Amino acid sequence: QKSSKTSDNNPATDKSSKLSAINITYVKSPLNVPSIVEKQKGIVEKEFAKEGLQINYPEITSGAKQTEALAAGSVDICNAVGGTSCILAASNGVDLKIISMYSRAPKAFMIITKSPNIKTIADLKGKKVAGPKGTVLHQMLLTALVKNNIKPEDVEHVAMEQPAAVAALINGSVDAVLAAGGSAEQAIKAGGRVLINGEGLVDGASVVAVSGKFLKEHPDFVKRFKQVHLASLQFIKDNPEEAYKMGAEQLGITVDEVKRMYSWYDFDPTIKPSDIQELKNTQDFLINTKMQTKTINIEDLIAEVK
Amino acid sequence: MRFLKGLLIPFVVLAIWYTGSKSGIWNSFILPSPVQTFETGQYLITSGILLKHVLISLYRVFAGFALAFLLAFPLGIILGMKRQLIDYFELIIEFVRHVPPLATVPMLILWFGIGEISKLVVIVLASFFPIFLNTLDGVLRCDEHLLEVGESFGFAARDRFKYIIFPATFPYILMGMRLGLGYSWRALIGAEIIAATAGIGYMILDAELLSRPDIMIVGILTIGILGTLIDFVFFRITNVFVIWKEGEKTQNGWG
Amino acid sequence: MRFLKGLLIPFVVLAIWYTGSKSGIWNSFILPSPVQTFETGQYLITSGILLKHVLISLYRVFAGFALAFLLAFPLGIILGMKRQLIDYFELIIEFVRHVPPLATVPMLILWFGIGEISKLVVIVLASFFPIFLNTLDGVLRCDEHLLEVGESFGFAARDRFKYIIFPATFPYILMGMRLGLGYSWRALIGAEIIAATAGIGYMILDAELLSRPDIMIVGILTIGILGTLIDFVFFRITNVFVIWKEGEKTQNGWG
Amino acid sequence: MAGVRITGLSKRYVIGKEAFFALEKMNLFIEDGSFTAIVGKSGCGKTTLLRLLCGLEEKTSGDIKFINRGSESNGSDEMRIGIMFQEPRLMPWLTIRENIAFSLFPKQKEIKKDADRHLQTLGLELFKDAYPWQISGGMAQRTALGRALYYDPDIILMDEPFGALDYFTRKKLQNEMVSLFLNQKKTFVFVTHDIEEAVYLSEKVIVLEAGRIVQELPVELPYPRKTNSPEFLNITEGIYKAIIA
Amino acid sequence: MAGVRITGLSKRYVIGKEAFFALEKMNLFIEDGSFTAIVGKSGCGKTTLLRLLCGLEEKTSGDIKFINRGSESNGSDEMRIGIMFQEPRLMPWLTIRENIAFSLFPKQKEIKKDADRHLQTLGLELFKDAYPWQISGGMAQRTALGRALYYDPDIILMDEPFGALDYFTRKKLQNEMVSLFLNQKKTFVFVTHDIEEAVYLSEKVIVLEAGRIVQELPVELPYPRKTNSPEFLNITEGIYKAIIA
Ligand SMILES: Nc1ncnc2c1ncn2[C@@H]1O[C@H](COP(=O)(O)OP(=O)(O)OP(=O)(O)O)[C@@H](O)[C@H]1O
Ligand SMILES: Nc1ncnc2c1ncn2[C@@H]1O[C@H](COP(=O)(O)OP(=O)(O)OP(=O)(O)O)[C@@H](O)[C@H]1O
Ligand SMILES: [Mg+2]
Ligand SMILES: [Mg+2]
Repeated sequence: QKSSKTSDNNPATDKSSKLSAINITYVKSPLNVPSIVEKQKGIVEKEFAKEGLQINYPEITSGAKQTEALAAGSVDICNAVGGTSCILAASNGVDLKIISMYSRAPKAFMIITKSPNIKTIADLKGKKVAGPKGTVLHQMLLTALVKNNIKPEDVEHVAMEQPAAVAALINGSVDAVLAAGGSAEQAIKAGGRVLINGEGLVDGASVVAVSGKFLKEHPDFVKRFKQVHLASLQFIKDNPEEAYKMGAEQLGITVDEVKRMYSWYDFDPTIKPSDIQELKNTQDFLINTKMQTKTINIEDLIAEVK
Repeated sequence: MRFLKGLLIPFVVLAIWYTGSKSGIWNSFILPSPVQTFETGQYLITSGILLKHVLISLYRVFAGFALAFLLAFPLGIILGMKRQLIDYFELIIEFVRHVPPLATVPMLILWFGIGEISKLVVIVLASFFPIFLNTLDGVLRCDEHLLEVGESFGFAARDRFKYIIFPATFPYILMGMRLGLGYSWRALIGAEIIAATAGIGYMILDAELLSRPDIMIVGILTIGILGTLIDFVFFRITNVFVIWKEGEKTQNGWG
Repeated sequence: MRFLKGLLIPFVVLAIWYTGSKSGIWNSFILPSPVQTFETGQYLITSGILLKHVLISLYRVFAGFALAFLLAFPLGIILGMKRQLIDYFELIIEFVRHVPPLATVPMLILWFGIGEISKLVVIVLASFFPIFLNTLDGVLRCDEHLLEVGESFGFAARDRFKYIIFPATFPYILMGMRLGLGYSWRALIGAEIIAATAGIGYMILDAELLSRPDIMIVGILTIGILGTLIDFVFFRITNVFVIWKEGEKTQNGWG
Repeated sequence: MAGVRITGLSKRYVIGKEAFFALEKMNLFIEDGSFTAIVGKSGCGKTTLLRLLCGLEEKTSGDIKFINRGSESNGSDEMRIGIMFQEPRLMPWLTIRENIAFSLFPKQKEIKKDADRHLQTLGLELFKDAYPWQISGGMAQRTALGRALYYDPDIILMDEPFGALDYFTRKKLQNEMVSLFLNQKKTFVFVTHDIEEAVYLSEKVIVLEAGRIVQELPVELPYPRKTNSPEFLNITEGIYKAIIA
Repeated sequence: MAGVRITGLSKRYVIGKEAFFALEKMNLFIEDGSFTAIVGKSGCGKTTLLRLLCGLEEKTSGDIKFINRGSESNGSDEMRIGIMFQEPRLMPWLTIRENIAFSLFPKQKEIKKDADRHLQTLGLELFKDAYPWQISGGMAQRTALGRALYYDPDIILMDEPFGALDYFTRKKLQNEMVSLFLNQKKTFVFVTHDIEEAVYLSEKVIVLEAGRIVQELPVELPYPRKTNSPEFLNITEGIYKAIIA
């Protein structure tokens, strides 16, 4: 009732009453149990059923495509998008606001190798490492290299998507891969060995983002959406077994695997100072690697709706 | 018998696949054994999952192909019959013909959103050109001697088309359509990259993301077999039209 | 003059693009203004970045296309001349024809690694079929009357090919080659998804990753223009071969 | 029924780098309802003349005027000109019967009885459902003739219609042609190699040589003509001489 | 030089649902170095016979044996059989000169002088660089004749080679044919509609009707023959009667 009241009074939110459908990206992997639960249980639908709001879950997994769709107005909420994608998009002029964190999972991001000769990061010198460019994984690799006093140029980073990278590792085309979630599992099952994970290197943060315009026009909706998200998290806390089972079904892995990996993830949506620092680190990484040309103010990117 | 001959090579491939998997020549994470693939396939079929994906993709393939045909066929005929128009369209069509549809996805999303339209556009982009170019080519190469017959009888343009150009160009149009339909299937992955939640292409993409090569292979097999089947049906139907062509020429599948 | 006519539509498109961007009808992030695109293009050209990408992609397009041609052309001719062989190959070729090459990328990597070979295979998969099917179709549709002339003079198979089938089928082969070359360009994105570090396809993919739509558009324009240019050159060369075909028929670009 | 007035008609062709006139400054008047035969050596321009008459070829210079019910016009809007080509030019996807009825496909829903009558006259009734590749050369030519007749044109142009026919079939069809001419009074322009045939059928024989008319010979004998009458042999002789000269 | 022995030769065709014999139980001996003419009504099976002789058509039953230097064989391995088709069948991508030399393309690097000699004889020298679509119907037929001659076969099969030619060109080429026959003693099998032509050229005239031989008439007149001699007219008359009967 509160929302309808605000919309009555505030001309800026006038359109919120006219909202008829909302598009929220649905990204289930690597282990986005909250998204899975939200969609499977229809939690968001229930919340907005009264207004007759239709909720769509387009599956757009690539971060770049999510921000494109957001810019094009085809998507209203990017639920679980990498920090790098947000910063890159914003620095190139996309009107985008981070409304909350989605997850942090440093342990879920790994460098995996099959070669017995590679025992430490230092051994990567002169080797080929495959993995997606401009992502947390990439950032992790570079951070690890710098930390070990290896010049980034001394390691050949081969840009490819995770599944392809794992195939390349198995085939012996590369010496190590950057992988997370299912792809990491796959690499390990195929004889790979975890060299390091992201702990102490990166937070592996993904965030929830909306367009600035949407935020301005429907602050109410955003607020309520965040509350619903909290409710979903609460649900998982209360019914962990059911949530794991749902995750296992949707991700095509066993409940045990879900359980084990779930412990790596921190789904607290609150944007903490450390998260802001992490985003800043990410921007530095992007600038240093020349992937980003225009520096932006990270604080401006964040719009916490309280 | 003919069909059995056709099965020879697939059978050899299967045998290699089987022995290779058995002896571990290749990694089972990327190429699972035929047995495992078969089991996964069985599960996907009996659970109805595969059917759901197939139906959606079938719809997309046919809708996209139909759209492409409705655009390409008349354009090919019109440009073929009014050659002075070719000059106007040539450059732009040539341009689009070379552009990878995948590169245009962001723009497709901008213009057409993330719904069905964008997906159909990707399929149209893939199947338009074989239909268009083969039709146009057929019309341009239509036997001048036969066209003159129509001209001498004072046929209007539409009659020249209906009674001479169309029947004479039919084999070309057919070839274009078959190529075009094939490319429609191939474009499924590209189409269903755009925010799909179902479809064989989506199933394959999703399986890749979830590292389920067995599902990927089931998807690939489904597309290949279904596409082949539909092409055969398509061809059987069209075969009827072409009886006039010197007997033996229509005997074989690619005639 | 012909060329000017062809520029009409591109010019209209440019005008719409310009006014649309100016008045902000569409999102400048996804479709940057022509001015910005032009500036980016200028930068990419003068800095030599574009050239580097173009050269690598050119190599891939031509190598892949050449490979496809070397496979498809003889196969089309052989199957067309020895029709009993068609039965053996039909099913498997039909199968592969429908499978999206993108779906096979993990398998390609497994078998061929992440080097040039995998990339070329993607291009081959894309351009093989138009060449193969148009060639085969041409041979199957080769005028029986002319073939009989060769037969009556006791021509061996290779002479029948060289002196009758090839010249008679040439227009078909040409159409197949043009379609095939077009699809080679289109396959660049798919090919350069595989661990590329350079190439126009890579440039576009990378630009998408880095949210640089202006670079993407420069890439798209480069492929479209380059592809068109090369097709024109290709066509001019081949035009020479086809003088015998009733005069006017070879006047236009798609003849 | 219609006539044609040809004045100063020329047609220039280019082969390789050399240009030449296939027809040169031709003047000819074809009377309404007349039967004109055109003879001349191979390559003298007979086919070219017919093609110009029915508008399949652009003239280089000169004038072709059609006279229809007294008024002259450039086009052939109000009347039908039918041509039977030198080659059969049958549609390979149509049966013989359909090929015969082809000219009126756009205008008729069903094939008229006429088609069957022509099949009968041309001795093709047994082959009416065959396709072009199943019939002999002479049959194909007869089919093409049937197609031209079915069109029922005002001016009928024929390019060696009996070239591929044996003596008897040819004789029979010549007589058909004469009775058609006498009954319907159409305008016939008939190209032939057979001078006897020209004299047997036509009211006027035009002798062409290298694109020019070298002789116009009226044949004033009543139909049906006797090929062994002295007058007939006389005229034939005259034409042979005209061509040799 | 070679002969042919045909025994019980039949060829069955199917059109739609009906089957019929285009040739039926034919027995014929074609002597080494002889000149045989085949006449008969349109559709009687002349072309079919030639096609069977040069192996372009499968026989339904019966036997064709080639006699080469005394020995009989089924194939035609050691000797050349050349056919001139009823239609010109020129290669549209080759010039007239190249078309004439076509048969020996696989064997000769360069086109021999022979081609130019044939161009000369056939009156095509001015058009030697033209493409088939640039020449007249009669010229195309002459080109096809030239192609058959250039091949220099032991047995030469001709299907109405002069059908599209005017009287004078025809006469000239008939005489060329006779001198070729007298000088080279090849085996000629010559299909024609023109009975006078058959008698003028051949040593034996075969009359076909509906796939059967109804008459075999030897022509025992010395070359060159006079078409108006009583013996000539006599034989011609006989053949006309045979066909009518
Ligand atoms: N491929 C075929 N299929 C069916 N019937 C055929 C085929 N070829 C020929 N015929 C039939 O065989 C018969 C003989 O044909 P053929 O061509 O030998 O006649 P012809 O004596 O050469 O006649 P013409 O003088 O008209 O050329 C005809 O009735 C024809 O319809
Ligand atoms: N399209 C063309 N291009 C160039 N020359 C041509 C073309 N058509 C015809 N000719 C030439 O024009 C001349 C006359 O040709 P036409 O076909 O009128 O002869 P014709 O009298 O019909 O001969 P025939 O009796 O052999 O059929 C020939 O020399 C021929 O080569
Ligand atoms: Mg002519
Ligand atoms: Mg015949």
